[in-house]
Parts: sequence; structure tokens; C-alpha cells
Amino acid sequence: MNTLIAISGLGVFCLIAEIFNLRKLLVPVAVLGLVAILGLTVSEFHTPNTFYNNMIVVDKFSVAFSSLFIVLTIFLVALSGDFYKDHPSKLSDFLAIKIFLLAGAVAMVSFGNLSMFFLGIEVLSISLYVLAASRRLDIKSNEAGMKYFLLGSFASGIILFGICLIYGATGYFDIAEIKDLSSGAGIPVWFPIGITLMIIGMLFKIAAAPFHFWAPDVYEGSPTMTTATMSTLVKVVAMATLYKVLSGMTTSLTLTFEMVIVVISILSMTVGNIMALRQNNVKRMLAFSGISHAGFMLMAILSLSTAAGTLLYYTAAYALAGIASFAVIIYVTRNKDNEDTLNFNGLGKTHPLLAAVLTASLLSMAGIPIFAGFFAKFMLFSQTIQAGYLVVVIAGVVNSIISIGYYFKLILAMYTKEAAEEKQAVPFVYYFVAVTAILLNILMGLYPSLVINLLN
Amino acid sequence: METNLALLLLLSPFVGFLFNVFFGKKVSRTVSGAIGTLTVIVSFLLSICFFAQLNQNGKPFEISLFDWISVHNFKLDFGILLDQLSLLWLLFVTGIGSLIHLYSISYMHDDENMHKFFAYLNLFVFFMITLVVGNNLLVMFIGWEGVGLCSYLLIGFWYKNQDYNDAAKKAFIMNRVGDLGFLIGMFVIAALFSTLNYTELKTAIGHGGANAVMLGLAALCLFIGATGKSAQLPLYTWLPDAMAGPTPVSALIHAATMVTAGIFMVTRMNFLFDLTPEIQNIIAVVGALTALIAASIGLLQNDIKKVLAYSTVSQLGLMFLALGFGAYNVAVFHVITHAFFKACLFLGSGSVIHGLHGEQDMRNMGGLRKAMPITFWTMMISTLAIAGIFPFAGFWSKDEILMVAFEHNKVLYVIASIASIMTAFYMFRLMYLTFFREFRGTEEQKHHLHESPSLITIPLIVLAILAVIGGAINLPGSAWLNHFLEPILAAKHEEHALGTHEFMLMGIALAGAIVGILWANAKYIKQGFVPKADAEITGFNKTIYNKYYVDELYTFLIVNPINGLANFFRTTLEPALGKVVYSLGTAANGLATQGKKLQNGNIGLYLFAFVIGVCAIITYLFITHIAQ
Amino acid sequence: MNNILNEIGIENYIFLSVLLFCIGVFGVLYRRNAIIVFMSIEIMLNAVNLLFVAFSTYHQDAEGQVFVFFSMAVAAAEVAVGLAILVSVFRNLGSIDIDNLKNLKG
Amino acid sequence: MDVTTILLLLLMGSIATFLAGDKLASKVALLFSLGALGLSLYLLNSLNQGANISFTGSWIDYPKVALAFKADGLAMAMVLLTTALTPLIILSSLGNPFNNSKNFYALVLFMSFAMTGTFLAADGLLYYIFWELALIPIYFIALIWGNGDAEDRKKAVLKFFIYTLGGSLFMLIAFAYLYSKAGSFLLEDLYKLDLSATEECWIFLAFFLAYAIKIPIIPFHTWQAKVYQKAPTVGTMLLSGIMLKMGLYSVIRWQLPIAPHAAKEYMPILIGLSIAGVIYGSIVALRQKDLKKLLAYSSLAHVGLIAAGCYTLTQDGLSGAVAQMIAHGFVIVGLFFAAEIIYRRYETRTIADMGGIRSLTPKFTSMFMILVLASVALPGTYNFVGEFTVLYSLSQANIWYAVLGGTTIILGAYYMLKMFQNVMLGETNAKAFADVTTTEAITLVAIIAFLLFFGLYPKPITDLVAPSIKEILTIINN
Repeated sequence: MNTLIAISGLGVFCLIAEIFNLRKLLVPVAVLGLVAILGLTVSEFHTPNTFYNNMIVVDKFSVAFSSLFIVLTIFLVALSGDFYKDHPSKLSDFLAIKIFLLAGAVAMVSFGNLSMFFLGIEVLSISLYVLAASRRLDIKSNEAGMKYFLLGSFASGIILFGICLIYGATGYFDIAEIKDLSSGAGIPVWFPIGITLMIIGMLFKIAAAPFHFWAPDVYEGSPTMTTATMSTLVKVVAMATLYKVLSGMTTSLTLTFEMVIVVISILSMTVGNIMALRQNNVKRMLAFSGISHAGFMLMAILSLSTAAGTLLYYTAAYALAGIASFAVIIYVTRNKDNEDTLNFNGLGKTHPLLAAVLTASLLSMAGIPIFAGFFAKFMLFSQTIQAGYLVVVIAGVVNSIISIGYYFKLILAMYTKEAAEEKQAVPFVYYFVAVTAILLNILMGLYPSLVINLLN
Repeated sequence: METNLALLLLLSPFVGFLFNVFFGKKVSRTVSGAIGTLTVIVSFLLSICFFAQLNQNGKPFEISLFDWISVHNFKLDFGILLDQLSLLWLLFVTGIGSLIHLYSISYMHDDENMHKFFAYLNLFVFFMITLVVGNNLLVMFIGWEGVGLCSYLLIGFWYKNQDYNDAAKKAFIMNRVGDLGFLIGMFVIAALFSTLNYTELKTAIGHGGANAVMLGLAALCLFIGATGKSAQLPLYTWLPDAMAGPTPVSALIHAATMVTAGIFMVTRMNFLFDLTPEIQNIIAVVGALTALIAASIGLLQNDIKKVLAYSTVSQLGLMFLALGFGAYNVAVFHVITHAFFKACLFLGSGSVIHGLHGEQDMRNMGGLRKAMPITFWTMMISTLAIAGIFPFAGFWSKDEILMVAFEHNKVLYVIASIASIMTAFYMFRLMYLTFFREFRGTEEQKHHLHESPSLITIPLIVLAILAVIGGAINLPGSAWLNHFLEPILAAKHEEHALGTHEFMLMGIALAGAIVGILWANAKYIKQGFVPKADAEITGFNKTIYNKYYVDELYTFLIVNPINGLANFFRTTLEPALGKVVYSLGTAANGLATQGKKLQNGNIGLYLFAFVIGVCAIITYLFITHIAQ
Repeated sequence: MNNILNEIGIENYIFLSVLLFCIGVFGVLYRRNAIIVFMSIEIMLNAVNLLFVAFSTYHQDAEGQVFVFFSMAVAAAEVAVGLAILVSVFRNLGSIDIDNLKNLKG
Repeated sequence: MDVTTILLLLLMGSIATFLAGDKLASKVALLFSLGALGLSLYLLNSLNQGANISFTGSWIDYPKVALAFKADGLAMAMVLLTTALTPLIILSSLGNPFNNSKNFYALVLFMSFAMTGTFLAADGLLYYIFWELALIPIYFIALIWGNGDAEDRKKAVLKFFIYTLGGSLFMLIAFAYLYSKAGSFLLEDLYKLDLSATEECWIFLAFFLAYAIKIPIIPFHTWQAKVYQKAPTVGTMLLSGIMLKMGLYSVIRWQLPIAPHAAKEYMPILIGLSIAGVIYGSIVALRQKDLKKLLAYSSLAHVGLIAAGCYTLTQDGLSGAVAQMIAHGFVIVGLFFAAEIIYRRYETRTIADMGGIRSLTPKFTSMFMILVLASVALPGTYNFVGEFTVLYSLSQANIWYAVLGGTTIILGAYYMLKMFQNVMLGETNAKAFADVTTTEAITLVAIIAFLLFFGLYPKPITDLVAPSIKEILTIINN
């Protein structure tokens, strides 16, 4: 709870700072503030608690994920300083929006009541609409914003309908109560429909097939900074929320529903990986890879009761790798008009460190050992096998093989092609973010217990 | 003490090898040659010592040096066994070896790589000794492959000529075919008796009870090995080509010693072969046929060394004939006498070639009797010996073989006799064309005609003497050799009481030889016939002259198909297999291109897909819900 | 007090709002003018709001009605942002036909 | 003092090399690799004195993964193979200059670290991790420092990476499944597991896919020749000398004991495939125009024989296979180095462009000759010991296996001698050919000495591996 308040406070501060013209301080203060909030959050880890008669429920799950979100936001905020340096007047707005977005995110994982959930998801979405369309004069950005907005609000409508049906069926918005009733007899037929609709809404947010179409376009059109936010923070948030919704409101999934998940998971992996093969735009490629990762993460749903830790690990691994790679991508494409792979030619020679980081993060996404990505995948696999869905695992493996194809396309470009322009100085912050993120990732790879044990 | 001596006997040539490899280039050619020769002489002397000792106490000397290979059911040690058989072989291997080394000092003196030559020669002697003295089949196999290697190195000694290299390669590979047989044979034996040590094997097989079929298989495989090394059908074709090597090599390796390894091995394993009569029959038949075919090819060859090569093959055939009848001692007898006169013949031909500066075609020789008398007389003696004229060495040994053949199988006897008549013919043909009538070479060759230096002639003389008296070691009646070999041979070989039909057979053999000689005489002395140029040879002669086209046949049946297959694999199958893997990738890419069409940027479509998804899921849930 | 639902019955409300919702969905799918699409989405949301109220009466508690205020507020905010985006699209493209937004694809 | 020290040393070596900078890189790398060799020899000694040099520590408690390194005779033999070849390979590479060599040598050491780990790991997941780790460095070595047309190379290397990774991912599934059964990845726990017939068969196949691609057994070999050809010779040596042996070693250590019944059931097919590989490889090698490709196919043939030996599931088969692994490791490195020596002088790998070198370079010729003879398993070389034992075990299983497998000694002699003749013999080559330099000579002599010594006295190695093989066989047979 304090986290939520503190974050909102920080957001407000960012807005006020603009009035007092403290732009210079903005980014450092925001980062420090977030670090402080991170500390605050972590301190709550061992004291589960509820606020405002169950509007907010702070438990290990919410704290763990909130901390992850905050960490990611720290990285994103740190990068924004350089990213928006061309129009400093907007800096405070963007920072504020990002931080409010974080507030929404935290609300989404720590809700105890569907109204809180709805508010959280809307805060998140609306801030994202703004960020997506934030490059006002860029038609691509506009289009991205428009697409995201239309589909997003459509999805919100569906979610709302779902909530409504659940309320109708149970008469409660409080998920604890709902959970109790859900198992009981005589529950009206529209209760499962309501749940399903909510889930579909979340599936849209994590861009799982067939609700994924928006992702590539929006990722490509939005400013790279926003893309980074979407593909790391938002995806993780949506996934965590989906998990919380399901585990929070139902005692156990029906077999039929698990079949739906299986199909969607396999579909997303395959579509994502196959489509990514022929992309030349890096952001678009990562969008598709994100879709496939969504498919992987959906495996966690199949072993609902035990997968929390694994999910946390996977999301963390994925998001950190994503941050690291986006730090590089933002740097490389910051004064280009497109994000074509060509821009990465010869990066290995001009900026060996950046190239190395990007390579590492791609390897992590591909699931090569010692990078966290490997363990993430492996644990999902073994859990899914224990849950008895070998099919999904095999599909997953086949897909990881395919995924090598496009991840390595980028690596090949960096190391075998000749550089177009000679190297220029890199602002320290890029190195900082990229290296820290990837080091965290590798650390997780070497000591997976650090993260997994949090929720087991 | 004995152990050290034995080791010295074994390693002395190896030392020579090492010396010539590392310092041969530094010292003068004569020195390197001398060292090479001395090391072999040392082994020779040591063999004599051991021989003498054996004659005194009569018990073989066996030691195991160290454990070598061990597999689950037995251990193989690296051991030495000096018994009657191995010592006999040692004596003439090292003895003739020393002579030929001596010969080579002068023969190879003008070759820049003389030290290499001696290195290889020493290495060969070393491996040959290993082959002979090993106390189990696997050690023999080391020597077996080792001598093969040396023959490869020496045939291809003039490595700048790719034809020679091809000949060398051919020799090695054909030997390898045999070696595979040898290996399999060893495997079978090891599986049956879980040992490869001769003495243990002898007792083990003596107990009997082993599966006859497996025994037969083992014997057959070993014999295949022998056909490779000893140039029998169907693997004999490498030996004539092996004449590409320097003449001393042909004398030492491809006439006197290495090619007799097969006979050595069969004699070693006589206790095995005695139990497998079918295989013995095969051996006999193969031997006889080889003798006949090789002899018939020899009739028309014009290259002096080729003639000798084919005569070697046919003589080896006769030896195998004897082996086939279980007359191992007879075979050994012929091996020894053959070693004497064939070595002499080769060295003689070498001396001729030396005299004519590398000319090998008999059509360009003739009338050398005056120019090089020693060479002539020594060669003449050996020729008489090989033709089987009384009382030269060859007479006794060959006659024994024929007698044995006569006892066991009349058909083979006839074949063998025909072969030896042919032998007499082509050997005298060789003599006449080379030494009689007038010289047919170029003028400036005629000028330089001269007798070879003494280093060449001395070995000739020694060998000639041996070719005369060599028969003494196993004269009917005394038959020292038979008694000497008795401990080795499992089955007792019955004595020939010199009865009437023995004498009759001797007479027939002698008569046959003389027929052959007269025939040659009539053709090449009386008519003065000189073989035609290759182009003019026609009809069946042509077939014979081209060795019945056996090489061409092998090329057509085996070599070409393999190469064709190789080409097919390389150019077709490999890429195809590669494509299979790639095709998966291309398929995925194809899907992607289709997918891109679906992702057409139309919001309406996206929304539609969304709604479809929702409906699909809801309906599915409903259907299943109702189904429950 | 006699509850109006006892006369009409909750299911009719549900049917009505589902109907409205579907009309909204159809509008979103069918129309190409961005404004109209917005409106259709609003119809969807309001259909839900109606249902909320109905349910809250049915369950005899106010939470549902409170929630309606939430959703209205949210919808309002959403539309505000949406319109802002729409304006900038119109400024760049000169039209608000969503079929013209096809630059991002593949 | 346990085996982890070797791993640490190699890892530190890799880092140190990276930090040392391009000037010193090669020397530092050489130093560390020699250190590793010394260390492993010392450990071997203490193992022979009965000390326990294995190491087990906990790493991840969920899922239960332990840092377990089992150093029995077999593992130590392979570790020694790695640590002995690495310095030789580095030594051999001193002749050719690499740009930013610090990365290069760091990768080389890192790879040998990963491979050592693979040989030592006694915990499924740990093993798998090392297994995959070994793939990354070779990928970059081949990609960045490779030769030939870049596009072609990229294709070949990417195919190699995807192909091998694909294979091993199925092994990963197998491990995940085994874990779900055993609740641990520890080798002994997996050995204890008794699986149903169908389970075993699937597990076996999953492993087989991984290993068949790595070894490679036909028809999974298509990546091999091209990668060997394109990779820098150092990479080729690492691949053919050590990495292939990872697959074969894993067959002995993991595949057979975990799924013995399946192994017994499929034995004819497996041996058949392997022997088919022997013949196929030899025949394809006959007509190769590129020296490195020819050697690649020859090594395909040899590993085929080794694999056949492994799948006989007999004492002889396994120990012979191990002997042959080591022997082949050394000889193939030597041969590739010979090819490299020629390349350094003539800038070509096409056999047709060579010939007539012998008269120019007696030393090199003799060494090359000996290597050729070793690779055709002439008695007296260690290769013969291995080949003999393997063929013997095959003949015990079925005489025809031995006959067909034995064709390698004929075909092998054929293509190797043909190659030697076309490369070295014939009319003296017009181009000058400097005889071997000191470092080159040292490398070759070391290899040859090893092969000859153990060819005459293989007992030490045999005795080293025999106990562990017995142990494995007991597990297989009950």
C-alpha cells in the first residue's frame, strides 16, 4: 500500500518539478525515489497485510512482482533522460506518466478487489495510449497509438463485461469471497463466462495469439522508449495479473479451460517465432518474439498452484534481457528513422561491449545456459511435464529451435557485416543500464534459487 | 643374458634404422650403408648362436617382455619365441638380408637418398624379425603389417614417379585386404580359445572340442591373410607391380623373405590347419592354380624383373600346394632353397640392369655372357636350380613337392608339373635373351658394358654356392630338416623310403625340366627368335602378355564401382542430405512470408480476429460444458 | 418494498445489456469512422454499466453502483485520450477513416 | 584438492587471457592450459593413490540441482585428453596471427573449460549446461575467425548451431522427464531409476538425437564437413579432437546406463548405423578435393567405429572405444595441423594444387607419414590398440559387424595413402616449401610420441578406465 502511495507521490512530484523548473534534477531524483520505494516495498516482504477492507492485499506475490516492476521502471527512467533530451519540456510529463503507469502496475498485482484491478489496468492502459502516440507529428506513432487505443479499449470493454458477470454471479467484487463461492454448487453459468472474458482481456494485454495482432504494429510505431516499456514492463505486469486473477479467483481450472490455454500457448509460440523469422525491423522482431514468450509464460498457468516462483523467475529473466537489449537498440537507433537490422552491422567492431550485451541478452531470450533465460525455460518445461502436458513442452522446444534463427540473424549482423559509420562516444547511462541488466540476468542464471525461492 | 641377446637380435636392425634416419644424411653414404649392413650381420650372428644353442639343448627359448593389449577374456603380452621354425627363418632372413645389404651398398651408391634406403631396409629386417620371433599371432601381426609398410616405402622409393607410388599403394592396399582376413581369423581364434599364444593355442586346439565350422572359418581367414602377403590368387597382382622398387628390394622383400611370411604363418598354425581338411584342399588348389597361371604369364614377359616376379609367384604357389597337403616341412624346404636361388637371380638381374644403366627390357639385351661372366655363371647356376636340374637345390625341394602332390592328388600333380616345365622354359628364355647371341642394345650402352664391382658379385657368388648345395639340408635319406622341424609340426610327416616310383617321379621331373630347356633352346638359340614389340603381339599371346587382363578386371569390378559410388555420394547424396535439413528452415520461412500477408495492418481485421477468438473460446467452453 | 426485478426478472436485463453490448461490438467491427467506433465502444461500456446497476439491485447492495461510477470515470478518461490521439491523426492524415491507418504491417 | 580446481584454472585462464591483451594473449593462454594439464596430471596421480578427487556441492535447491563432479578413471581420461590437447592446439596456432587474438584465445580456453566440465559433471542439468556452453565459443570461433566466403560460412555455422542445439534440447526434455521421476538430477539417482519400456525407449531416443548429431552418426552428419572446412584450423581441431568425444563419452556415461534395455533392444540398428557411417565416411573421403573435408570424412568414419564399439555394451567395446577416442583425438589434431602447415606455405587446401612436397621437406614428410599411418591404425600406434579392441568386441557380437567395420582398414588405407601420394609425392613442386618450424615440430612430435608410446604400452590408460567401465557395465546389465 505504502508503495502505491509513494509511487503516486513521486509521479506528482515529477509534475510539480516542471513548475519549479528542476529538469536537471528530474531523472536522478526519480531514480533515487524509485530506489527508495524499492527498499520500502522489499521491507514489506515478510509482513503480508491488507488495506481498506481488502481493496489492496500485500503479500509475497505482490511484493515480489512490484519490486520487479520498480526495478524495471528504474532502468526505463534512467534511459529516458537521454532519450528525451531533444524536447526537455516534455521530460517531466513522460516521467510522470511512466511512474503513474508503474502505480497502475503495482495496483494490478496487489488488488484484493476487482474494482482496484479495473482501475489499475485502466491507469496502465491509458498511460500507454499516451506514450504510444507521444510523438505527435510522427504518423507512425499516431497510428500505433490509435490501434492500441481502439483495441485496448475494446479489450477493456470485454474485461468490464467479465467483471460484471462475475459480480452478477456472486454478488461480490472481493476476490477472496468470489474464490469461496466459485467452488460452491449452484453457481450460475455466467460466472465461468465472466472469468473467461476477463482472461481473454488479459490475454490481449500479454498479446497471446489470436489477440496478438496489435503488438507488432504498435511496437514498431511507438517511440522506442515506449516499445521498451511495453515489451518489458507491461508484458510482465499483464502476465503476473493474469496469473493472480486465475489463482486468486478460482480454486482450480477445469480441464477444458486448460485445453484452451494449451492451444493458445502453442499457437502463440508458433505464430510468434515463425513470424519473427522474416522481420527486418528489430522492434517488430522483438514484438513477435514477445508474443512467443507470452506463449511460453502461459505454460505457468497449467500448473497454477505451484508456478508462482517460476513465473516470477521467467518474467524477471525475460524483462531484464529485454531491458538490456533495448538499451542497446535505443542507443543504436536513437538518431535513425527506422530500426532496421542494417543499423546493427559491424556493431561488434565499433562497440564491442554493447554488441556483447545485446548478444548475451538475445542468447538469454533464446534460452542458452548460464543466462537466466535457460533456467526460466527449463523450469517451465519441467513443471509442465510434471503437470502432464508433454505436448506443450515439445512444441516449446521446437519453437526454441526456430527462435535461434532470428535471434542469431541479429548476432550475425553485428559480428560478420561491416560497419556503416565509425564509432562515436556512448553516453554512460546506456552502458550502465545495459550492463547492470545483463549482469543481473546472469546472476539469476548462476543462482536461480535467489529468485525462485521467494515464492516457494 | 639370453633375454638381452634376444633383444639385441631383435633391435639391432632397428638401431641401424634410427641411425640412418637421424644421422644418415650427415655421414657419408658408404658409412650409412656399412652401419645398416653391420646391424643386420649382428642379428645374423646372434641367430647362429641361438641356433647352435637350440641344437644342443633342443628346447625353444621363450620370454614375455611386457603386457600389451588386454581384452576381457585374455591378456596379450609382447613376447619372443625362438624355436626351430623361427630360428630357421631368422637364419635365412638375416643371412640373405646381410648379403643384400652388402650388395646394396654398391648398387645404390649413386642415389642421393641412400641413407633412407638403408633405413627402410633395416626397418624391414626389424619388422621381419618381429614377425618371425613373436610368440603370439598379434605380435606376428605387427611384423606382418610392418613389413607391408616397408615394402610400401621401398616400392615407392623413387617417389617422384607416380606410377611407382601407385604400385606401392596397390601393394599396401591389397595386403590390407589380406590383413583384414588375418584380423578376423585372430578374432575367431581368440573367441574360441581366448588366447593367441602359439604354445597355448597348440595345447588348446590339441584338446579338440572346438566347433569345426568356426575352426574352418579361422583357418580360411588366416589363409586369406596369407594370400595377400604371399601373392596367391586372387591377391597376387601386386607382386609384379612391386618390381617398381630398387632391385635389391625385389630380391630381399619380394622374393626371399617377406612373401614367404604367408608360408611361415601357415606352418606356425599347422596344428590348426591339420584339423581343417577342407581348407587344406582350398589351399592346395589355390596354390596349384597360382603356380600354373603365374608361370604361364611368365612365359611371355619381356621385362627381366617381371619374369622373375611371376616365377616367384608360381614358386610360392608350389609351396602352398605342399602346405595344402600338410607337407609343411617340404614347403619350408622349398622356401629356403627358393630364397637362395631367387635372391641370386634377382641380384643377378640387378647386376645386369646396373650394367646397362637401368635397361630392363630383355629385347634390348643379349650377348652379355662375355661382358659380365660372374653374373652370368651365378645366374646360370640359379636358373638350373629353379628349373629343377639334378643336383641343384631346387631339384630336391621341388621334387619333394611333386612327390607329395603325386601321393595326394594326381590332377594337381599334373598341373604342378606343367608349371615347373614352364618354369624351366621361361627361365632359360630369360638366360638366352639376356646373355646369349649378340647384344641388341644401343651403341653407347655397348661401350659401357662391364662386370659389376665385387660388392655386387660376392653376394652373387655366395648365393650361387648356396643354390648348389642348399639341397643338402634335406636330402632324401638324411632329411635333416624334417627331423629338425618335428617338434613344431603336430602331424608326423612320413619319410620317403626311396623306392622305385620315387626315382621314377624324379626322373619325370628332371625330364620335364629338360623338355622345357630344350624347347627354349630351340626357340631362342636355334631360331634366334626375339620377342616382338608390344604392338605386334596378337591373339592369345596378347592376352597372356597382358596378364589375362586381371588388373583390368579388378579395376572394372572393384575399383571403378567404389570410385563411382564415391562420386555419387559426394556430388549427389551429401548435398541431398544437407538439403533435407535446410528444407525445414526454408519451410518455416515460407510460412512466415504467408503470415506477413495476414498481418496487413487493418484494424478491422485485428478486431475481427479478436472477436472470432472470443466467440471460439466461449462456444468451445459451452459445448464442453454441455457435454459434461 | 417490492423490488422491480421481481416483476421483470433479472434475465431480461441481462439479455438487454448483452444485446446492447453486441450492437456495440458490431458497430466497432462494422464502422470505419473512428468517432463512430468510439461511440460503439461507449455503447459496450454503458451496456455493462446498465447490467451493473441491475445486478446491484438484484443483490441488494451498492457496490455495483459504485463500480459504475468508476467505469464511467475511466471511460471518460479513455475517450479524452482517444480523442486527443484522433485529433493528431486527423492533423497528420486529414481523415479519421481507420482504413487509412495501414502503414504499419507485415 | 579436487577436480573443480581444473575448471577454475581454465576459467580464470580464459578471463586472464581476455585481460592480457592481444600481445600476450597466446602466451597467457598457453601458460594456463599447460597449468591445467599439470594440475590434471597431479590429480590423476592422487586418484591412482586412491584419493577422492570428486566434488559434490549444492547449487539450486529448487529444482534440485547439485554441483556434482565425478572424477573416476573414465572421466579423468577424457579430461586429460582435453587438457593435453588444448596446449597442443594453442601451440599449433602460434604460427598464424589472429586479429584481436585476446578474444580468440579466451574463447578457446573457455571452450576447453566447458568441455572439461561436460566430462566431469555428474548432475544431469549441470552436465547439460556445460554441454551447451561448449557450443557458444566454437560458434563464434568458427564464425569470426573462420575462412572462406563469409555468407557460406554463416550458413554452415548457423546450421551447425541450430542443428546441434536442436538435438540437445530434446535431451533437455528427457532430463526434465527424468527429474519428474527421480526428483533429482544426480547421476546415481538417475541410474537407480527403473523406467517402463516405453519410457526408456523415448528417453533413449531423445539422448540419441542429441548424441547422434554431435558425434555425428549418419544421417545426422550433414553439418560436419562444411563446418570443419570453414572453421579456422584451431576450431576444427577443438571440434574433431575433443568435442566429438563429448558425444561418445556421453553415450557411455549417460545414455547407456540410464536406458540400458532400450540400448540392448536397438543394438543392431545402432551398430548398423555406426558401421554404415564407417563405410560411408570412408567412401565419401575417397573423392574429396579439399584436404580438410577429406579429413572431416575420415573422422566421420573413425567415430562411426567408436560409436559401434560403444553400442556393443561389452567391456572390450567400451574400453576400445575410449582408447580409440583418445587415439583419434590426437591423430586427427595432428592431421589437421599438417593440413594447416601446408596451408601456411601454399595458401591452399585443394589437394590438386599440392604434390611434390616430399623432396622439399624431409622432416615434415616423415611426421605427416607417421600420422597417416597412425590414422590407418598401423600396429604399434595407439590407434591400432583401439581399433583392434573395438573390432574384436564387434566380432564377439557378430562376426559380420567385424568384417564390415574392418573394411575401414582397407578403405582407410586407400584414401589416406591416396591423399598422401597426391599431397606429398610426385615431381618436386615448383614452389618452395620451408620445413617445419620449431613450434610446429614440437607439436607434431608430442602427438607422435604419445601415439607411439601408448601404441606399444597402452596398459596405463586401459587400467585407468577399466574400473569405471566395469562399474557402468554392471549398471547396464542389471
